[in-house]
Amino acid sequence: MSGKEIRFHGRGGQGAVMAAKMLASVMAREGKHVASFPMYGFERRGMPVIAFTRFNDEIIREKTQIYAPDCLMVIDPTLLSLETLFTGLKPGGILILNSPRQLETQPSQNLEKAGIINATHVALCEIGRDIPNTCLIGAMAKTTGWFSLDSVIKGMEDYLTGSMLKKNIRNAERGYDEVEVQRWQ
Amino acid sequence: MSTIEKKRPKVFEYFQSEDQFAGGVAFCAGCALELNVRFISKVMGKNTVLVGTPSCSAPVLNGQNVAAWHKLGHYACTMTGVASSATGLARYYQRAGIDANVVCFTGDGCAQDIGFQTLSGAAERNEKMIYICYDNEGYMNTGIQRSSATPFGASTSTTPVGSQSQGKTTGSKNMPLIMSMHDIPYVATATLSHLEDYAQKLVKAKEKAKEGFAYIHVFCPCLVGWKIPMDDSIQVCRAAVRTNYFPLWEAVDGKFQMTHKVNKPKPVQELTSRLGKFKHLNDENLAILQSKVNKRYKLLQALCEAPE
Amino acid sequence: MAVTEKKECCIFETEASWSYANSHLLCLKTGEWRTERPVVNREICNSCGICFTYCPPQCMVDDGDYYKANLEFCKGCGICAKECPKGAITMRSEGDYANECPK
Amino acid sequence: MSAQNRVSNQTKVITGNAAAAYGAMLCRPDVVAAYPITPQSELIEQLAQFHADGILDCEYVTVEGENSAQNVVCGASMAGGRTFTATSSYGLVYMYDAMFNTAGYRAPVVMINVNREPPGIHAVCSGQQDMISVRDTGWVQLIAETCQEILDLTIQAFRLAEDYSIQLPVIINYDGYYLSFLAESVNIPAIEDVDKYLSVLKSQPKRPTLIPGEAIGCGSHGIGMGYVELRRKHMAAMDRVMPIVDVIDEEFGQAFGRRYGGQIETYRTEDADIVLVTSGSAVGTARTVIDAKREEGMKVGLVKLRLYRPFPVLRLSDALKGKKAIGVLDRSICFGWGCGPLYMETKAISSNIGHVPMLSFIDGLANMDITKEHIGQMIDTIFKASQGDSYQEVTWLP
Repeated sequence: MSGKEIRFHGRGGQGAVMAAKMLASVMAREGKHVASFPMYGFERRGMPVIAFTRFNDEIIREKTQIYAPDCLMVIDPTLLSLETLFTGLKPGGILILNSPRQLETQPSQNLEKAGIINATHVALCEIGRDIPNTCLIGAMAKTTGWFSLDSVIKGMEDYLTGSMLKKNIRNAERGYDEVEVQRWQ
Repeated sequence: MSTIEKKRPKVFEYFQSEDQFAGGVAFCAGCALELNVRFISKVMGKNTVLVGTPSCSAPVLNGQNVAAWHKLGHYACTMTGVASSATGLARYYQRAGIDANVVCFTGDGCAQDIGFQTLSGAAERNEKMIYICYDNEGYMNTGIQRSSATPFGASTSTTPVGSQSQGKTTGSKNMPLIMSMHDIPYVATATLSHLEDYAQKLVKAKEKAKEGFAYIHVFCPCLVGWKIPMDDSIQVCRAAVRTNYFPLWEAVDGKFQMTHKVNKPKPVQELTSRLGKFKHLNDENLAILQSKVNKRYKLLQALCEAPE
Repeated sequence: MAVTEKKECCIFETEASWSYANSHLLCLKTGEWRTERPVVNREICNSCGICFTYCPPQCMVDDGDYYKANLEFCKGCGICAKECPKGAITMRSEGDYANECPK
Repeated sequence: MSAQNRVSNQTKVITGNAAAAYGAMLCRPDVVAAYPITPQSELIEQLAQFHADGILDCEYVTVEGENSAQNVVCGASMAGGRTFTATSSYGLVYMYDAMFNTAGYRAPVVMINVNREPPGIHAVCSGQQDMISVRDTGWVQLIAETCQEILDLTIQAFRLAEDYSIQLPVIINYDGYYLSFLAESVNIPAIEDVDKYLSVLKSQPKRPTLIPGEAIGCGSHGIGMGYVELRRKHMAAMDRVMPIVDVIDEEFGQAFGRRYGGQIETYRTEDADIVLVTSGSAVGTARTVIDAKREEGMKVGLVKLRLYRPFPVLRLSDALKGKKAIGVLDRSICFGWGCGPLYMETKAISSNIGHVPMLSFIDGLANMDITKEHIGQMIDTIFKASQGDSYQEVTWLP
C-alpha cells in the first residue's frame, strides 16, 4: 500500500477537522508520513466543513487540497445530498458514512464499498453527545484495512485524556465492530 | 538643580529626590507643564521610568541623540503606544525583580483620544503602573487643535470662532471618571495650584501602583493655547478649583472622596474670564458651560456620597 | 551590491538611539529669554518659600535668610511675583540692568 | 523531567500554529503579548494553555489589540526581556506604526505572521500580501514551508534577532490555512537542546537596556547626522543578516540534524536550464511537480526563498546565473509594477544574472489552491520562453 488521500465532510461542531487530524496521528503511529488540514472560512456551528488527510510511505511535499480522494468520510448523513460530495473520487473508492440506514443505490460509479454505521447513535450511547468522529475512524479501520484499531486508540491519546479518552476508545471500538460494509462491483 | 534649607513649605516633605531636570529646559516661560514634570521627578524619585510620547513634553523628556535634559529613565514611544509600551516595561521589571515606578506621562490628546484604547486596556488588565495625564484641553504642541478634552465653547484652531461658529459645540469627556469606572485601585484629579494635594496623590499612586493601575488627571493650563498671561497659570488652576470646573477628588479602590472641598463655589465666569479661548463666550453659551460644570459636579458628589 | 560600506560612527556608540544624561546632560541658558526679572523686597519677604514652590523652572534659590531667582535660568515669567502672598516680589525690566556685567 | 519536556522531546502530529507555539515556548520568552485573529488564534491559545499548565513561564499579556501587542513586546524587549508575539493580516497592519518603532529601537522581538489577505476586499483567506505591506518597516522577514520548519525557524529567529551584531526584530511568515492548520509530524526538540543552541547569545556582549535609576533614555530624537548614522547602522545590520542566516541554519543543522539552506534553498537547480522561484507552502507542491518534470526529461529547478527581508541578492544571483529562463510565483501582487512583488525584486537583480526571459505568475490569492496543474503550466510556459517562444510577462492563475 502506498499513499492514500481522504476527504472529510462534516458540519461545524461535529469534529470533521478533529477526525482528519486524528487520522493523521493514527497513521503516524503506523509509521507513515502524514498531512492533514481543513478548509473553512469562519468557524461556525452547522456550516459544511471540508478537511483533508494524506498519508504515505514517502515524504509528503504537496500542500494542495485533495481533488482525487481514495476515501470519503461523511460525518453527517444530510450531506449526502451535496452535489459535489463524490467529485473526484478515485475508481475503487471507499465511503465511510454516518447513517442509520444502508444506501439504496450506488451513489457514484467509482464507489466500490461503503462502511456505514449509525455513529451518532453510538456516540450518544457511549459519550452522551453527538460526537461521531472517533466511531467513524474505528469504522474506517475495519472497512479499509489500512490501519489497526490499536493505532486508532494510540492516535487518540494525542488529543484526549481521562474519561473522554475512555469513552472515545469505546466509541471507536464499536465503530470497528459494528460497521456494516456495502459493496458494489 | 537647587536645594534649599530654610523655611521649607510643607510640600517639601514629599520630595524623594532633587529635581532631575537640567536647570534650563525648553518649556515656555511660565508653563505649568514645566512645574508639573519637575514636581513629579522630585516626588516620584530616581527609580522612575517616564514613558512619553510626541507632545509638548517630548522635546524635554526625549533626549537629542546621546544627550538628554533629565536624569530619569525615559522611554519614548508613539502616541498610540504609551500604556502598552509601559505595560511591556513594567511586566519585564516585575519578572526580573527590578524595582521601578513606571510612569506614563502624556497629554489629554494621547490619553483621551489616540491612546485611549491602549490606556483603557492597560487599566482593565490592572497593570502595575501610574498614568499621569496633563490635561491642557487640546493639542497644544501641534498648534492648539481641539481634542476630546477641549471644553464646550472653547476656541481652538480646529474649532475657531466664525460667523457660523462659537467654538467647540460639544463638551469634554469626563476622563478621570471614565478611568474610575475601570475598577482600578486609584484614580485622582490634581492641579498645580494645590501642590500638597498633588504630592499626596502622587505618593498614594506610587503605593497603589504596587497593586495595580493608578491614574492621575492633572489640570495643566497652556499659556499659548488658552491665551493667558505668562504669570497667570497658577491663578488659572486655582480658579478652576474654586469654580468647581475642576474639582479635586480621588477614588481609592472605588471609594470616592473630595480632597479639597469648595464651600462657596464661584461662577465659572471667574475662570473663563481669565482665558482668551473663552473671550467670545456669550451669556447663553456661558450658561450652557455652567450647567455642564454643575451637572458634572453633582454626579461626582453623588459618587462621593454613595454608600459603600 | 547591497552591502553598505562601513563608515566611522561619530555620534552614537549604540546601534539605536539611546541617551545618557549622566555624561551628556543638556541645558539651556534660559535666563537669556527674560525681559523682566523678579526682585525680592527683603523688608516685606517672610521667606515662606511659596515663590520657590510655584516657580516652573524651580530656580528660586536660597540666599541666606531669603530667596532669590537664579538668573541663569529664570525665564522671567512672573509667577513668583503673582503668587507671593506678601507682594514682596516685583518684576523689573531687564533694561534697568543693562549696564550690569553679564556673568 | 522538566515541565517543558513533558510535552517536548518527541515527535507529534501538530499544526503549523502549534509548531510555532512549541518553538516559542522552547525559547523561554520573558514576555508574550498577543491578540487573537484567524488564522493565528490557535497559536496564542496554545501558548496560553502552556502558560496555564506551567509549561511556559512568562508574563503573558492578553492585550486589547495588535497595536498594543507590538508596543508591549517592544517595551519589554527594551527593558531587557526576550519577547514574542504573533499576528496576521489585519492585525499586522494595525501594528504598522509600532513595527517601525520596534525596528528603529533595534528591539530583538520575534513575531509570527500567519499570512492572510489584508483588508480592502475582505477575505478570511491565505495570501502573502500582508507581509509585503510591511516590507520597509526594517524588520527581518523569513518564510517557512512546512510545520517542522515553522518550529525550527522560530528557534532560529531568536538566535538571529538577539545576535549582538544584528539586534533586529524578526518576522516568521507562514501561509494561513495551508500551513497554519496543516497537521504534520513534527519533531519537538528537548528544551535543554534549545537552551544549548541559544547559549551562544549569553557569551555575547549585552545589548543596552532601559534600567531604572540609571539616567538612560530609550528612543531619543535622532538629530541631523545622528539620525543618518542610525539609519546607516540599521541598514548595515540588515546586510549582516544575510550571511548570518546561513551560519545560523548550519549551526542548527549541526545541533538538530535539520538544514534548510539558509537564505534560500536550491532544489535541482545545478544543471537546470529553467528555474521557478517561490516561497512558503507552494514550494512543497512545486517540488513534486519539478520531480515529475525531471522524470519527463525537462531540466527544471526550484529556488525556495526563505529570507524575504533583507532580500538575498547574492545567493539568489548565484542560483539564477546562467539559466535560460526564470519564473517567479507570487501569492500577492505589486501595484505600480503590475506583477508579483517577489518577481519585481528578482527582476531587480537581472543585471547580476544576465537578461533572460523572466515571467511573473500570480496564484493562490484568497486561499485559491496553487495546484500541481497550475505549477505544471507555469513550468511549461517558462520552458517555452527559454526556447525562444514569445511569452506574456505576467500571468494570473487560475
